[in-house]
Amino acid sequence: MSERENKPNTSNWFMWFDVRHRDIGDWAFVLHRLTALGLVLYLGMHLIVLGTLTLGPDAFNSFIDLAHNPLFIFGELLVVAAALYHGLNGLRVGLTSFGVAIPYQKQLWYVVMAIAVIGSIIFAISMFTA
Amino acid sequence: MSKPHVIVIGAGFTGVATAHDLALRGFEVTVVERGPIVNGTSGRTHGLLHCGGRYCVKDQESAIECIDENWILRKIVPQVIEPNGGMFVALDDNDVEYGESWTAGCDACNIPYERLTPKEALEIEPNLNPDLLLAYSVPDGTFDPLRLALAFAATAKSNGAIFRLYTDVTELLMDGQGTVTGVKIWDRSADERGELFADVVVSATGAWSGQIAEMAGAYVPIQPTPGVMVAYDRRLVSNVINRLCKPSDGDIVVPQRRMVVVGTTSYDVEDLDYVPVNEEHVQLMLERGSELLPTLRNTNSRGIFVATRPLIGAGIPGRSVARTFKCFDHKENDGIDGFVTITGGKATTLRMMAEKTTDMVCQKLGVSVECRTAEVPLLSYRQFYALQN
Amino acid sequence: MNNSISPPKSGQNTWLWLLKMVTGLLIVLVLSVHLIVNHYLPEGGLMRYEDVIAYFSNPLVVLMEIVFLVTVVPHALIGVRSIILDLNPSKGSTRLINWILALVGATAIIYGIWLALTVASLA
Amino acid sequence: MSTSKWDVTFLVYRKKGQGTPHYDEFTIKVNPDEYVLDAIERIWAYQDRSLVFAHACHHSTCGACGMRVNGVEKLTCITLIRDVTADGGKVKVDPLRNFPIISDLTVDMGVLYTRMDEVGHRPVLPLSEEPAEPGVKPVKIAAEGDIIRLADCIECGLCISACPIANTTSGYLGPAVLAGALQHGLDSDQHLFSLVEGENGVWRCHSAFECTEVCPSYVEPAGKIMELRKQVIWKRIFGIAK
Repeated sequence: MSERENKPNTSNWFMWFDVRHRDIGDWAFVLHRLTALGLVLYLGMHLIVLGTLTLGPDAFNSFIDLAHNPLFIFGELLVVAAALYHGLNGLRVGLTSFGVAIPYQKQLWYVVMAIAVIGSIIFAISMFTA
Repeated sequence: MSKPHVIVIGAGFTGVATAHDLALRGFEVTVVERGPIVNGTSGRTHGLLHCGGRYCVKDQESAIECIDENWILRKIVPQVIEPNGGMFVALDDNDVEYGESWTAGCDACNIPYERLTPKEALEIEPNLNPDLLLAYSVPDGTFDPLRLALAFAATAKSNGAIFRLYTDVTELLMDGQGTVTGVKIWDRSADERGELFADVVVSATGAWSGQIAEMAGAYVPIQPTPGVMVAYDRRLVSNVINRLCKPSDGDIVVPQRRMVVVGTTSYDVEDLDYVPVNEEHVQLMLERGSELLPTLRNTNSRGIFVATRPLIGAGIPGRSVARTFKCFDHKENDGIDGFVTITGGKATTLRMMAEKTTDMVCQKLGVSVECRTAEVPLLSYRQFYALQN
Repeated sequence: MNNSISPPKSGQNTWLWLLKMVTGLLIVLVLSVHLIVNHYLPEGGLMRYEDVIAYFSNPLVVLMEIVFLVTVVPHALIGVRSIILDLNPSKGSTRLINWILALVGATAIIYGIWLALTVASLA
Repeated sequence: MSTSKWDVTFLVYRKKGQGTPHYDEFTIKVNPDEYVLDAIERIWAYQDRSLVFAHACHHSTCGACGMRVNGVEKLTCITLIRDVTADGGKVKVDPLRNFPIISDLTVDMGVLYTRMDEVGHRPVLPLSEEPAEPGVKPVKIAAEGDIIRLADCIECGLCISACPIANTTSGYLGPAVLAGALQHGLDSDQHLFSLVEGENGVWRCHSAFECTEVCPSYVEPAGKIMELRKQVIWKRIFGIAK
């Protein structure tokens, strides 16, 4: 195949997240990717923080005290919401990838969103009232 | 000795086929087209690969051209053809009566046909009007308009032809002694102007050939005749369906992918560059089309479009003009050398039109090479884009 | 015919994708347990140092945490790889990225297992 | 059907040679039941002869006139003006994404066409392989075998333009091409299997379903990509695609 001098007018990576004019499948994809990046970041931090366990009680407990800050709890809530969405939408992607329910991918996404939102609210209540 | 250079104006069916023939016969070819491939009339055809049956009563010359070229195209470019066949269907006594002269015409033009009883016809095409009286099967077909032209253009390109798309011819260059020596061009994609020189300029601009000829002070008796076509969103038939009657409005149904296209009408027009849809004709297509296929009324129209046929002969109303083509050497009529016009004809006869045009170019330049386009299979139409100029 | 696209080695892309699907499914299951066990069984949600140490004295918990670790790390890194691939890296950088991600993954898993076993041994 | 005319302003993407891209505004009178392509053709005919746009069949069989209308990929020849704006409204027309721009609204679809050839997509095929009405058994002409029809895919490039992955990855074969590869199935040809499974094949799809969303010609590429995935996995595990 001859390489064309003329470059395709593709966009930069941040255009992935531009959902203007796009449809539900694309929103699902964008959210999936955003939550993936967030969760990877969290996973790294989670592992590092747990490392303080080996430094003795003071190191770990001072971190746990910090974690009672409402802002921190809000951050944790975001992680839970992201994980919920990513997991549920992952099931949707998995199902459709094996040919199941492809014509209903939009409806499936509504179900995913409904469960993710309700789940997040339940978590929020239990986290902030704990 | 360098090869003679021929400029072809227009990348419609005739233009690309002529470019192919010229390139195959060893000419250097440049095609100048103001739009994309099949920008004008050619793109907007219903895609009927004629067997000639439509013309075999009144215009046997065209009918013979059609059936001959039909067989050739099936052979050299099967990649763009639905070769399923067609039917001529009689719905009333007038049609049946017309059938007698029609079969005689088919015999005279060597068009194979087979008589079908209504039952047989309905078995093949269950959506036909069940009240049909009789039908004849014929070797009609459907082609994809863009891809038919691309296949010719791709093959021409592989033999060295250069395509200048989105490039207007703004003027014909003359040497002051009545010879066309080239064209002034305006490449709109880069917004650049320039000149191209050639030994012969061929105008393959169909309905626009009168305008191009005028640039040289020459005359072409052309009668641009638009017709309305409507594409419906269900493929109701596998074969082309023709009404068994004198050619008139809305008497052809052409299947294509998941659609059927019903055509066509005929009216007069002033400005060729934008022809508005005649709304009454759209309604007429549905009425006439649903006489052949009653279920057409349960479909939605998907696209409504107009194509302007280049009919030869000024001042004669559309339908009665012969559908054959004509090649003009403007030296004979207008005293202008180096300039040839090919116009008229139909998509089905594109290859033959190209052959005659190239013969004329050869004769003008004193070259003698045989035409081989009837034997040479065309490249994949996709190669048009893959090949670089 | 086309040299710009090289044939895949031994189905690498297919197996990676399947692995992402399988680990994804496992994570959904294990994470539910992980979340509930870690944060909702103990009173007051977050555990203090002493609670964690006591909790890790149960070998089943250690096993569960390790299973979680070895599913989530490959899943995450395969995902990161596919995002990076979408950024149109050259052939050479793709190979480099594969190595880096494999290294990061191995490190994370070894570190995680060491951490789990160390915490378990503190009890 | 004939209603009163609308005044519609078309914001048209313009680019010439190495010049800077910009938008030009054209306000014209339209019949709301005309197609967007009709308006563009009229802008060329009566307002700006330098406008470059591709089109051919005007009834959705050729795939030449794909553009982005208000950001969404459309075959402009079958997109009613009524469906994309209102009287006094605006319509923004851009060229397709993810292809090199030739000029204004025209893009170079060479890569798509070349790849379609590479996966051996047949432009005509027996009706039994692509039934015109899904679920309806095609009629057969005795002794003549199958009816041959033009394939569904018209290579318009809308799916490539809508695909978020093609948006950053020019190497990705793209929805139309992968869907085209399914025509033969993966058991036929090792090269085809390599393409489909390779770096730029089915595993690059991230299920955004935009291709199916914009496809004007019943191809539903996303579903075909998923089917291909199944075949790839089957072939890897059991050695045979189906």
